[in-house]
Amino acid sequence: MTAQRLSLAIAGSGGSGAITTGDVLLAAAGRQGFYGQLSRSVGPQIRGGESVAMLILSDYPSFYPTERFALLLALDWHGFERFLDELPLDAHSTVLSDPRTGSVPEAVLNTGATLIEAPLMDLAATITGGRSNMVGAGLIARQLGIDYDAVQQAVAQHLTAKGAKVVDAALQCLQTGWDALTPPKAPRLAHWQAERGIRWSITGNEACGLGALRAGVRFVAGYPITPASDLLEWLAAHLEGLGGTLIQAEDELAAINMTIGASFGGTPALTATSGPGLSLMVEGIGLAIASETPITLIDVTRGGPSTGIPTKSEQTDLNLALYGAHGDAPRLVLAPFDIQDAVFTTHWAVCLAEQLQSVAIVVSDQQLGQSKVVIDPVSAQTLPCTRRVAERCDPGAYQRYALTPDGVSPMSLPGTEGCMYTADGLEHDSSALPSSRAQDHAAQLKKRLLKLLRYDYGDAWSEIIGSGDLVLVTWGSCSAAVKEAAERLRQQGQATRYLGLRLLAPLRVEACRAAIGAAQRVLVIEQNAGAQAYHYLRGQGALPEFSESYARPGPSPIRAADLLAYLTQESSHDDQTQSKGV
Amino acid sequence: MTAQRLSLAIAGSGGSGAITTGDVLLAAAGRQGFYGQLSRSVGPQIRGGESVAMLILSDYPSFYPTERFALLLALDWHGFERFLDELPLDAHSTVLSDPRTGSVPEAVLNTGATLIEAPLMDLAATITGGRSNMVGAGLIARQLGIDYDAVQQAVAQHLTAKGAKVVDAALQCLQTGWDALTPPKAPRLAHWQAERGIRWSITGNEACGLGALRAGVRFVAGYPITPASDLLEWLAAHLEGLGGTLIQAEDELAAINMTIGASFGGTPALTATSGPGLSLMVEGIGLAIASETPITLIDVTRGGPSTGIPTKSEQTDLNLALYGAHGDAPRLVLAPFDIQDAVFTTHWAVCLAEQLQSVAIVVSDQQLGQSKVVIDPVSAQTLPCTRRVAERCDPGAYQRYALTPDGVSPMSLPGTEGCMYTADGLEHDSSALPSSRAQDHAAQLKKRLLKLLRYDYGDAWSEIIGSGDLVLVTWGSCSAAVKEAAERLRQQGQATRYLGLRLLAPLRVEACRAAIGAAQRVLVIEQNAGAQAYHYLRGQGALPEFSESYARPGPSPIRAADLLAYLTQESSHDDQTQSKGV
Amino acid sequence: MMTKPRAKAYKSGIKPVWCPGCGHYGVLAAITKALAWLALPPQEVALLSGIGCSSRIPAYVNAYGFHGIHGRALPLATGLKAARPELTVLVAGGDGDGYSIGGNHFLHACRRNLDLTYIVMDNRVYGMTKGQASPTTRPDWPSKLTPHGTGINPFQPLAIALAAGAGFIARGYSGDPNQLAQLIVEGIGFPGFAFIEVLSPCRTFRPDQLQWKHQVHPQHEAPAEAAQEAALRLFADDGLTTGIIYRHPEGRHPPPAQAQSSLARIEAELQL
Amino acid sequence: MMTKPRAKAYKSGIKPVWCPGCGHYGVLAAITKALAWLALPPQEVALLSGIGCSSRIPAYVNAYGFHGIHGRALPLATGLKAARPELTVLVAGGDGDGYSIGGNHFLHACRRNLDLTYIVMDNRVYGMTKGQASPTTRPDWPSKLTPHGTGINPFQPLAIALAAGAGFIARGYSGDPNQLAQLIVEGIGFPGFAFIEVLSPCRTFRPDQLQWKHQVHPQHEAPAEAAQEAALRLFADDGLTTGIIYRHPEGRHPPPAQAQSSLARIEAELQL
Ligand SMILES: Cc1ncc(C[n+]2csc(CCOP(=O)(O)OP(=O)(O)O)c2C)c(N)n1
Ligand SMILES: Cc1ncc(C[n+]2csc(CCOP(=O)(O)OP(=O)(O)O)c2C)c(N)n1
Ligand code: SF4
Ligand code: SF4
Ligand SMILES: [Mg+2]
Ligand SMILES: [Mg+2]
Repeated sequence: MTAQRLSLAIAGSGGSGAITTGDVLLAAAGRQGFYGQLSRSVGPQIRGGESVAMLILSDYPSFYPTERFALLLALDWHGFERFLDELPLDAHSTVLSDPRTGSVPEAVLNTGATLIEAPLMDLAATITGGRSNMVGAGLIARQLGIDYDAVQQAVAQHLTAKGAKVVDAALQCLQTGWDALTPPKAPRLAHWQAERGIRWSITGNEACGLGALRAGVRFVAGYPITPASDLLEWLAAHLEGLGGTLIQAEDELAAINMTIGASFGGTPALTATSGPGLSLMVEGIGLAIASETPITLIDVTRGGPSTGIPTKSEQTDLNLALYGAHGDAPRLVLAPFDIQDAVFTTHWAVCLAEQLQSVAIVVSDQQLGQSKVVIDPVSAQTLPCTRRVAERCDPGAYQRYALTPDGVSPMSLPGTEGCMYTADGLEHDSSALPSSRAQDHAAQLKKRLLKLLRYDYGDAWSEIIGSGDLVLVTWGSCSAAVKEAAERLRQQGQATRYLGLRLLAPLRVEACRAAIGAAQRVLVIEQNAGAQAYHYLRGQGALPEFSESYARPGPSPIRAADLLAYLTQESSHDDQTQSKGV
Repeated sequence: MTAQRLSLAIAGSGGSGAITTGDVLLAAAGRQGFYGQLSRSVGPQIRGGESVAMLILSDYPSFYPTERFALLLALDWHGFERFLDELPLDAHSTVLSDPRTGSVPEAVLNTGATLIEAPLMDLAATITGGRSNMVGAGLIARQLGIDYDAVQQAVAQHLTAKGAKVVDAALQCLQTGWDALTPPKAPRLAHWQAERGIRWSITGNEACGLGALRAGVRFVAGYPITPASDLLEWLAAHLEGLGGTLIQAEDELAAINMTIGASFGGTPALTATSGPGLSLMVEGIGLAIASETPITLIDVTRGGPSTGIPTKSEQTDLNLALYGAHGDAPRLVLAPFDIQDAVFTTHWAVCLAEQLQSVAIVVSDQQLGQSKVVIDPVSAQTLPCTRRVAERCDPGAYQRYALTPDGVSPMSLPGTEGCMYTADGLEHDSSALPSSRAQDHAAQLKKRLLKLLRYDYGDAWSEIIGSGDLVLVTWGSCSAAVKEAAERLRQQGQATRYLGLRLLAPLRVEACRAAIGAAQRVLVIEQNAGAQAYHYLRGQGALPEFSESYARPGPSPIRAADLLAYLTQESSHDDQTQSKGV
Repeated sequence: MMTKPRAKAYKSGIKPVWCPGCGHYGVLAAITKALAWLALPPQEVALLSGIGCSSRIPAYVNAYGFHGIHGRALPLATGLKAARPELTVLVAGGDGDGYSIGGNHFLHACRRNLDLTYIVMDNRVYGMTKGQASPTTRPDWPSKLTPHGTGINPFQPLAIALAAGAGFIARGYSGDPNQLAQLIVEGIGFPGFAFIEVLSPCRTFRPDQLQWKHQVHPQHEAPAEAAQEAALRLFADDGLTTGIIYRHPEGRHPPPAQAQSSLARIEAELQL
Repeated sequence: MMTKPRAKAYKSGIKPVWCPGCGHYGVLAAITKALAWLALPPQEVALLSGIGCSSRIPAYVNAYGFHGIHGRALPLATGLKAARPELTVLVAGGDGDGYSIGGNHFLHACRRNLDLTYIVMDNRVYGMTKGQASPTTRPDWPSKLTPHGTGINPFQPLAIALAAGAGFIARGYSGDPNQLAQLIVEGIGFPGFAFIEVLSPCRTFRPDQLQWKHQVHPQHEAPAEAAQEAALRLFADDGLTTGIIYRHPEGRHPPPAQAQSSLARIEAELQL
């Protein structure tokens, strides 16, 4: 692969339009055939605080966390120190800033990056309604080697809702920026291999939404919460055209019970939330599992515990996704690897819930959910996705919770004559009557577990790349960095296998052990403080004794270079971020 | 030990007074110097359905689940088939029944038990207001060899609230039953070694309540739920005399937040619930942990998941107690071994919460909570139990979440001048200001974990008896059966260690491994379907690879004989109830 | 001509767990009478509940049922009704279930005004958990959990429903299953959220409620049609008046018309 | 003679995260003015909140504070007040926090009638989560989550508070911090649960609310003392009347006297 990629950031204070600049550049690069990702980071102000747009542009769709930003455009330096951790710069970086907006922060100077002054405000001032961010967009577009047409179209499309005047001023600024460039010795995209084609521009939250719609979800209930609200909002915009319904519930307790009620009626149903909402849904999860009413729940994880860090990413809800409910309540837990995969994983999750009449929890996160990527269209998979229903019953003989060989019992839907029953969260016998007898309890517990264990999940439970003595195990949005690390290790001559787990529960223990094989070293990588997956995998017997954990809390991403550093330097095992063995 | 014990059961339909008979016999035996336990089981009717009183009487206080009932008194046979699983009888058992109340059920006949007809109703009919259960009490008391005085006092005390007439009739019945006995070849207590002394009659729920009061709990909020309501009710009766307050909350979400609010004010505070309520409290648990506000939560576990089996016991909430909360939220989880230990364990739990400014969850269960025992008085332990408070602060310099060597920061209480701060569930820096920076997040996560890990828990984390190649690991109310099994194994010449875990989190991993030592065989025993403790202990690295699980759901208790059977017969490993390794 | 079905056809035949003499039997009778009166096909009816003695009722009715979790019957029903608007959806539960733990959903179901019929079997006590005070218990009623009584004023379900925007508000008595059946028929007929509070004695923990049979009295006026008038009545009410207190003349607003789309169109929107 | 403290002494000095022009600044001003007027020692005051832009307020006030979880400020405050009755306990939050997810606690706090002052900063939107409809949003206001509007009638906080038994009900406007401060002073002085609804515009997501300054109008009558009268006023109200709408003449009933006991006595009871 002669793949190349470039990372750049645009920073600015409230109203500076940094994010718009990033958005326009992403779309323009996409139109020209590149792939890309836009993530954003914002300060604590509710609105109008400082923000940074972080862009990855590349000629192949892989968006592992950036280790060095090649280019930083500072529309101003207000509140910039907040983002220092998130924007690694070094002596090979180029920093463009407007001298009018004050002096470059010490910390930026210390990186040794090349500084270039760009009189953005002065240039913008020459245009009525002109804004420096669009001047910056022109300047950077040209610098990178993006076609003028592409960026012009992107600007026009992005701002069209604001009216012709605004578009006009923006385009003039763009031109001004474009013309002003005296090409400095900064990075360009120009020589890259870009193939034009149909591309999608999609966020991870939208990708989950699309997967859900493809799987037939037609009822959604939810309560706003960052960073899941935009997933619900996307569904609100698109459900009704498909004949579906979305209800904004009064709280998450209501949301999950509405979801269960709709599914009891036969409609594939979903709810989405983040940590605090997931905590509130725990009792409902148990009801859906006990009553065998299929639902899907998407958790767009943010920093925890409690209110935590609402706008930033962490993989810290795994334990709750696995264990959230009193009693023995086995469920499906899945995690997408990246935005593209979120379409498939959510689609699959809904289908598994429907087929197994259980709860499927999709663990996404803020980074995955709120980043926007430009990628190839994600084609729809054909997956078995129908609920087993009872269409006819002998009078009085319907057994809602019949003990079948695969543990799945035909579910009758309201409207079906003669198949009436009462769904129940009380323990029951096979005919749905409450029972507290040990043998009924044991039989129903076994049924609810075995239906999950006996299902044939095929190969989709994981993603495996390469093979070797070293196995890097991970899940969710850490996958991109881990894949990249494995690739670099292989290039360095270290035979390495990447093992990404898409299906976390029920865990494919044997398959996992087989995938690890006779590895000499196994490292489990995840972005949380408690090494949640590591302990879970060990507890299930899926890991060899000598396995190590690389777990670090958010919000900073785990980068490929961090992993390489950890793996190559044997000595420094900080007990906080990594634990070897126990 | 020349210890002896005897188990008997009294069964009857609604209003037959079976439980009263059991209560009276327990008290009478206690007055005479014996120890004992009364458990009860009831049918599904809300009130007045069939019920069984199950009694253990012994000359030493150990109440492992009965493997064979020596004596069954059937006041009538109504609905008796429901209890068959719970009342093992065999050819050595004696069954007393009234021929008037219908014929003996087939299943009882099949046990080969000796049947004795007792004309209870006819005898009761000779007395105005006479009831057959009291005739039965007299008959059994004499049969067992309990002094007439003791049983007479017990009846009088038990019925005193119902008025002199009722007491009078009851005493006449008692006498009639006593006189009617033609001693059959049935078991007696007569030859046992009983030493009279001060005894307590106490349920497990009361024991938890007492431990909490001893530890200084003076605020309780809760919402009724079986089988935790009577714990709350006992506290309601006793708190106010100590200057404390109990609030009946509108729901469990409110209950836990009230508890947090009271503790923020400096009052040691507690809530109690069962599974469904625990599920609802999960968000509050996270808040208390993140804001470092100490609280204690008692979960009196019932059969799960969901509404499950509300009146019966299971050890099935361990996962939720350990992992309930989104985000990394380390907490204390403790479980008492038996009713006597519930006093100490709850006392200790509250003290740990106070000292470590964290959440302590005490996992009790229905069997432990609602059984009543006659035991020696439980003396109070002196435990370090004070919250570290800030009494004086430099103006503007108070750091609520200061990073101290032991991770515990002085907490200022409202009313303290100059030490004002805002407690927060948002991630914060050491001065309690919200922060989303990676370094503050990492530091506070570390602080909240390390304060738990670094504390010196001494020896109380576990209970260890014996040593040997075989180690039986357990927790909570399974302990009695496991201890008994270990004792029998030792008697059979098999060197066996019993390891009961009182402190489940933070798990004393090193100490656990040391206690297991070089064992050849390790079995983890618990009453749930998912082998929750087993997987947890494995995940934490506390068990050798070859460890086995013996996990079986409720409501039938795990009996010592079941364990012996499992351990001695190598062959039949049913995948449902036991799993060897994984 | 079809003959009307009998109430018995709407009983499932399962023996209730209730105590002998419990008021909830009367509610069961009334529901089955109402369904028979309306001759609804059992499979087109769903009865959803929470947890409590009262909430056991779905299993005793010959219809689809869901015995959910404590306090969440209304959201469960909301989801079902929104997804399957053609079904007749009834919701039932107790005063603890509906007014204590479920209070928030009660408020918002009244506002949301879906076409549900909500029957609360109010015995002013928690029967199932053996006799604690509920929101409607009078302040001086002692229980083990509140030995001096709660000391707080009872919850006024009808006034709350009115303030929360319910369009149909009635009170029945389980000792008069015929009148109650009539209220349920009217409630099902009302095109929007219908709230029916039922005085349903708990024989076991509130034997004093057996007096209700001497105390309840029908409302003499026609149902109020204006919220202000209903408020006047309710703020002066003794809590034992039966009948339809308030019926909004219009009921529910129809939902807005929906645009047509397709997955292909949605995917096309994702194209750059 | 002591001089009264200044409002500024009750500001913590921490810069709010709020947008420029947000109504919540006015509420902050009013709370600090009220505390200054009453000259309460800051350490005797606790301000507890839930989650939302509004709920960030505790950190900005120089007092003890607790920024709890979404919707649970009232139970937090209930626990604190019950355990430490000598403290002045204020509770603050938004319309989403208090009326949507927190609706049940609102009902029961009104009933329970502890001596708390509850200030709801109502902007008829979820500010913090970027502009969804709240219970008080009018039915036709479109948001991304409810593109055609919610289609349901707004929640009436004052009528609900009245029906739920609150003894002090007032409405203020954040654009008039002096009047609002006065209401808070009265609320703190009221011996029981005092509910103060504050119209507090969200500049960012509800710029239309800037019109409130032309629309709010003080109530001319004295506060109603009878619930029925208050109900009449509230059912006719346009939602923009400011002042104390209702004040129960008595306030809160004192808790019953408590018997004395000791651990030793409790243990003695356990003896057989
Ligand atoms: C989350 C949760 N909390 C508590 C309970 C225990 N519980 C079961 S029924 C009930 C109250 C029932 O009272 P009510 O709704 O009035 O019904 P009734 O039994 O009086 O008919 C309670 C508190 C539960 N099942 N779930
Ligand atoms: C359990 C839970 N659900 C959802 C959220 C997300 N959330 C944060 S603030 C908020 C609403 C805030 O609205 P409001 O209370 O009106 O305050 P405002 O921001 O308008 O002042 C929501 C839904 C959360 N933090 N916790
Ligand atoms: S306890 Fe009360 S409500 Fe429950 S079944 Fe018995 S009488 Fe009815
Ligand atoms: S979003 Fe609205 S409520 Fe929140 S701070 Fe901004 S103006 Fe205020
Ligand atoms: Mg009730
Ligand atoms: Mg708001």
